[in-house]
Amino acid sequence: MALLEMRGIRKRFGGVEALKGVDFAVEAGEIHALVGENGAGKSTLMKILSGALAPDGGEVWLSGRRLRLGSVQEARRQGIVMVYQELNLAPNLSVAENLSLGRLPLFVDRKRLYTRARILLEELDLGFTPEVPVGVLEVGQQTLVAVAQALSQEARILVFDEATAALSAREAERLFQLVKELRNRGLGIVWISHRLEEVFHLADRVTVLRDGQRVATLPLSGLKPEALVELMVGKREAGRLDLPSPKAHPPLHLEVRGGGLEPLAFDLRPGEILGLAGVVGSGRSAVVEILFGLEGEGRVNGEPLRSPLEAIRRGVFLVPADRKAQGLILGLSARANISLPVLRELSFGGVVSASREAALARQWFQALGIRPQDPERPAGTFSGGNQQKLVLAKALATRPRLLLLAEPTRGVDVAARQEIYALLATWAREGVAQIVSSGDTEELLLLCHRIFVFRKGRVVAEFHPPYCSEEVVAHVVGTAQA
Amino acid sequence: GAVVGLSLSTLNNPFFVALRDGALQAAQKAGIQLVVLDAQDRVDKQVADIEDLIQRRVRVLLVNPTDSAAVVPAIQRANQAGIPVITVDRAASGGKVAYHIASDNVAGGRMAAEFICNLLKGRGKVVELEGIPGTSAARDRGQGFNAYLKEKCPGVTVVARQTANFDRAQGLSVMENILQAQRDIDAVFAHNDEMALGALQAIKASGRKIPVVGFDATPDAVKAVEACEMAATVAQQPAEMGRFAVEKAVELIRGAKAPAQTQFIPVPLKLVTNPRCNW
Amino acid sequence: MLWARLRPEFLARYGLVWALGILVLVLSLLSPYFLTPSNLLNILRQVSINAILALGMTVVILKGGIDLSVGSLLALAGAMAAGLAIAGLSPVLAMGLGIGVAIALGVLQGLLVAYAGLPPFIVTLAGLTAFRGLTLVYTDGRPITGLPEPFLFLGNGTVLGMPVPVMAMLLFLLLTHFLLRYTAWGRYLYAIGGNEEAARLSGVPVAPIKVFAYAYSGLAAGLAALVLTGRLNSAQPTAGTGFELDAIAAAVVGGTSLAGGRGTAWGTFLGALIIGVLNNGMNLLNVSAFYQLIAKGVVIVLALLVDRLVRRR
Amino acid sequence: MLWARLRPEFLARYGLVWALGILVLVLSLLSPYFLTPSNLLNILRQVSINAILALGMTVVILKGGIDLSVGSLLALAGAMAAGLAIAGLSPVLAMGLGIGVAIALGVLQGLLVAYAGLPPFIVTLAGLTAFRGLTLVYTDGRPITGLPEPFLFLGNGTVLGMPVPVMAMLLFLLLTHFLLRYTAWGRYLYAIGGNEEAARLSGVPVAPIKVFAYAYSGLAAGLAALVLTGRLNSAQPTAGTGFELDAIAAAVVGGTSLAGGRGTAWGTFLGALIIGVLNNGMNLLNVSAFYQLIAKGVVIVLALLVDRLVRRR
Ligand SMILES: Nc1ncnc2c1ncn2[C@@H]1O[C@H](COP(=O)(O)OP(=O)(O)OP(=O)(O)O)[C@@H](O)[C@H]1O
Ligand SMILES: Nc1ncnc2c1ncn2[C@@H]1O[C@H](COP(=O)(O)OP(=O)(O)OP(=O)(O)O)[C@@H](O)[C@H]1O
Ligand SMILES: [Mg+2]
Ligand SMILES: [Mg+2]
Repeated sequence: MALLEMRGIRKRFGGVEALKGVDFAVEAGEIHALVGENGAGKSTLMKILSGALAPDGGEVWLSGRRLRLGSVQEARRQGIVMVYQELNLAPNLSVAENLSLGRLPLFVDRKRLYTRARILLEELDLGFTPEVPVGVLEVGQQTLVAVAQALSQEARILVFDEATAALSAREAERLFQLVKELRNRGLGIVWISHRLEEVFHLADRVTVLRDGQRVATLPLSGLKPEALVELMVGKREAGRLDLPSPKAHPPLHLEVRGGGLEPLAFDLRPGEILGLAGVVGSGRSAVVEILFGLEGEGRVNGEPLRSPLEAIRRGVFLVPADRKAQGLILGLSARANISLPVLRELSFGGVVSASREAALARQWFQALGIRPQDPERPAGTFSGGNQQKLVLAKALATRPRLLLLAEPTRGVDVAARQEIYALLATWAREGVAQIVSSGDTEELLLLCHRIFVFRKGRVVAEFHPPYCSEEVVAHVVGTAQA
Repeated sequence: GAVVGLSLSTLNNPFFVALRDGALQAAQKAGIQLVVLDAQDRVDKQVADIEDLIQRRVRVLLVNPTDSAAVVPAIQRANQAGIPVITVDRAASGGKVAYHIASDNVAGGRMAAEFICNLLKGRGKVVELEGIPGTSAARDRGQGFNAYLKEKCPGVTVVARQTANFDRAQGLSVMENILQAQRDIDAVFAHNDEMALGALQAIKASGRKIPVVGFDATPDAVKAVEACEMAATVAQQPAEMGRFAVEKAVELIRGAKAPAQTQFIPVPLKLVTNPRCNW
Repeated sequence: MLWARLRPEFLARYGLVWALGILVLVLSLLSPYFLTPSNLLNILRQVSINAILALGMTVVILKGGIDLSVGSLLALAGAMAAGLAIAGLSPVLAMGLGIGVAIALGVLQGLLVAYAGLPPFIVTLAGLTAFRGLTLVYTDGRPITGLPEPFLFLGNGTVLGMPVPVMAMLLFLLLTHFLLRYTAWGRYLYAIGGNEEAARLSGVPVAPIKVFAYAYSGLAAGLAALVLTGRLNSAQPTAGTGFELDAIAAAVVGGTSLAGGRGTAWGTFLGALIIGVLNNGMNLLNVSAFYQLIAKGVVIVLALLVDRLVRRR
Repeated sequence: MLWARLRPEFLARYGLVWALGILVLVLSLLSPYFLTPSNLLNILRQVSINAILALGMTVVILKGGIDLSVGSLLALAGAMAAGLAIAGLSPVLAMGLGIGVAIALGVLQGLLVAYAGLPPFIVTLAGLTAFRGLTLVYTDGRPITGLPEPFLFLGNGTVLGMPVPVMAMLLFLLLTHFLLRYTAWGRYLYAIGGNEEAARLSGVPVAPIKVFAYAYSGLAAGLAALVLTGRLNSAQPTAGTGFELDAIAAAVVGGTSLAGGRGTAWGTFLGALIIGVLNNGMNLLNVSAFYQLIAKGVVIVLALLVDRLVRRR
């Protein structure tokens, strides 16, 4: 008998049938990968398991006992613990308090709370103190807090929804080890990810969802990656990425100061894609924020970038890492989100042209394959990967001359990721300079003409093609000497 | 010169503005300093105001209580500090008070009822617009008015009794609503002139002609009576009250002995009407 | 066209229409005076001032703020307009200056919120207090009467059988609806209220738009001031006391979220209507003052529960 | 120990301490009556009721709500306690029942917010209206006087030279501080105000805690009712009118964010003190009533600007 069995799970959101009777089972002591395109229903299925959502039909059995559904507290009592894709932390509370949220004893012994949190953070080798409010951490660090919160609980089933999407290789590797240990102790683990290498590296079995239905459950040993991709998205030509060479035109001269970084100045040619590598907290994310006028002092060709508005006027735009807090206005429609930065251009005398706005949204929905194809839905009702595409659409719609991207493919599925890479390449061909900050070194290697590796606020290495991936990774995780 | 404190229930009302002005004039004439505080109709703020005046060491305390009972502890505190107290317009229900200077709201209500009764020759339907529920002015004026009708004039009945919170804008809209529901209205009594003037506005707009009786005799209301728009208003003489209060305070400062029992100093009340109008 | 809009989804979305419908039905049954043309016009006229203020308030709340100063601004604008007119200025100019003062003080508050970063609640609470003080100083606590003809027309005139206050309200409703629905600035208001940080990163000029919101609320207060001054045939130093809560109530009953980012002009109008109908109905039924208060509280909660139920289905 | 806490960071974080300090300094220079022991005690006594209400309000605001009903709840609780005591119940039992009624009505409002999902603003605005009505019905619009000794003691007695209202306020301050800082429910209030969805997904019992917040505000209203009833030597049917805005103002001046999730008990106490000192100072200085309003608005904005400046450094 399986440890966990979900049977015939159905869920509708208004007109969208997100789950059409899904069966899913996890054994004790296995890592079970759950994969599928953006919007396939993975998060929804797991939210039903964790009690965050109530299903419209179906049942869940844990060790042969039927679970009462729709209550987070009940699921927790039964040992079901989840790291959500859209991070759910209280930004105003400290790391320690977030680690114990929902489990605080009636009278809180603050000293004990912080000591235990410090021990936990040290055990997990996380480099921040338990006193800081979670809201000031970057997305990758917040992910780590959420992971630590989950790991510190007594669980029978642990669910990770895109836990590595905002992590770099080093943190991810550490997490893999922990997860394997937990598996060996007999926990059932569900692993949702769009990074297939990771799935093959980690998981024992895989279940593929497509359009709210289960298409297969297979052992991973002996399975070919292409076969898995085909199960997920159907047969499709894998487009080869054809990265154009940067143009010779006069380069952009960029200067970066403040934000806890060593001052930095460099040239970027039109059409050049620069990658920023480094672990979470290495300072690479500060670079793009400074260049967008959010902190510190940034300059492009000597002109200051003191606020986002000023940056946008000088042709700079940022795809922020935290799509929920910084990228989208979840209550507004997808259309309104995409058009927001270019609203002035879509207006005559302050009146927005509805037809041009709708056309713009339709264009980007098609270009990025955003689903469901309904730009009028509130942005918050799209799946995680599709929300990420909305953020990209919004940025691309501004036609910047310098595009800053922080974790641009966070949570985007395999096929769509290729589309996005191809799109960025096209933009490079049209002369848009780009800076990509990403924890995914493979992505940088594929996409960039040049890579800076950051450690502790400093560039410790710079790579030009041709370069080999092991060397870059070694610099990122800090095993190579600077 | 000597400092005298005056704690007013509110200045958001021409009546009390007139009272203040009367007091200020008298103070100027007598060459004393008058500290005026406005409790904004809040019992608790008045207590705090009086406490602050005691801290300020005023020689005499003039109080226009927001509420008769609520002001007592504050008055007792003034007694302890040896500061003589004079109440104005509204009495205090305890504490040691040297003089009470006022006109009688219950009597005013009766006066209005009597006027309306005579006007309607003992038969008719009236509307009563009440003040802020729970305030003593609303209570007393309503009590006098209704008691008179019940005892002396049973033919006149109150067909609608609604609050307009002493406010002109509410007097207008409440009266508009009542006019929708009541075909026959022979007279209106409002607990103050603000509401009366609001009601008058509504009546004018409806094209009807209904005698309205107000209370306080504010300049606007007196003008309306002179123009035969309003039938009458019960005149208190707020400026006189202020003047009397300061004059009594000056006497006390100059060494007069405070009476052992509270001495009531009535300020005449009169009905302002216009005999040339044809109601 | 209109009919097509009354599909089930529409009705479900506007659960408040149901609540209002039930209220109207009950009142029609209870009072023969309620459902008469003259009373309906009467309700609209009474609602006009609160509706105008509530529409301005909606704009501020949408961007994630609040404006407690509207009642005092109304009093000040009315007193200024009346005072200047009495002093011999041309009435129309005096009115314009009254509105101008309200807008200017709205801008001042907006600057304190947008650029000094002070909390809207406190800035406008300080405004509520200080502007009332200014009004009392300006009027010396006395009403200003004897206003020239144009004031009376604004308050009590009719155009083609429609009372001018109602006309003013409907025009302001349309203006606000247009602003919120069809203009870039309207959209920015929603964006800022929904997620200020994301709006800023999208290049929305956050601070100027915040200032605009308070200025618009000031405009509403000025407009309402002229209507009220006209209706009362005088400017009252105490006019507008407590109006801020009524205006916020209309907006929130009408579906505006105090957290910002959600709400419509029509919803607010509906909210103001529900409150106005309730007040009118209780007057018609001659409910006694004490029980009116209880009934009012209970009915408003019931209206929102109906709204919830209808929308949940 | 205490001294160590007065490090620059501490002072910078509590910019309001500076604002209060400047205010006290200015008033001491302007008025010889201000900085006397008896006046300082006097200020504390005057502040006590608003501070108690503001502490309850802080708890509600922290979780992302608001409670407009406190003034009316206060009136009702005071009237019930006084009425029952006059009717012959033991005074202490009557007081307990008065507080109990306030808590029960707080719970009722909490249920409507937490389980029916209605907006706090409207639920408690309906409460403000309806509870006032209940009070007026219960008292028939008349004050209740002739209260037995224990009431007077609560309002005007002293214990070891300290007025009982001040004592009550300080105890309630400590209780609230303890609740917010050292109990799970306190921290959960912050979590809910910061990110309600996250709190729910972490297993925080969101709905019960929301109900608790309104109950706590009810408790504060009940406590304040007893103090006020004692201080006034009577229960007034109109007591507490407008107190909700004062309580919110104290909380917000004290650094509580109306968006929820940010604020402290001490900050609120400080906010209440600033407002109280301001009122007292202007009375001592004989600022005329109309100008007091203007000054009050201006000073509050200035205090917040000082706070901003100090904290920005
Ligand atoms: N709250 C919601 N309201 C409406 N529709 C929703 C909501 N949440 C999810 N959906 C829809 O349900 C479908 C499944 O979404 P889900 O988040 O489960 O996808 P996913 O497989 O996790 O995708 P991704 O890989 O992008 O995270 C999508 O079509 C999505 O738009
Ligand atoms: N008295 C306390 N004060 C503060 N935090 C506490 C206290 N007791 C436990 N915690 C924190 O609350 C969380 C949940 O505690 P829980 O009792 O479930 O953990 P536990 O592993 O069973 O600990 P223990 O072995 O001490 O019982 C933990 O993160 C812990 O750090
Ligand atoms: Mg997902
Ligand atoms: Mg334990």
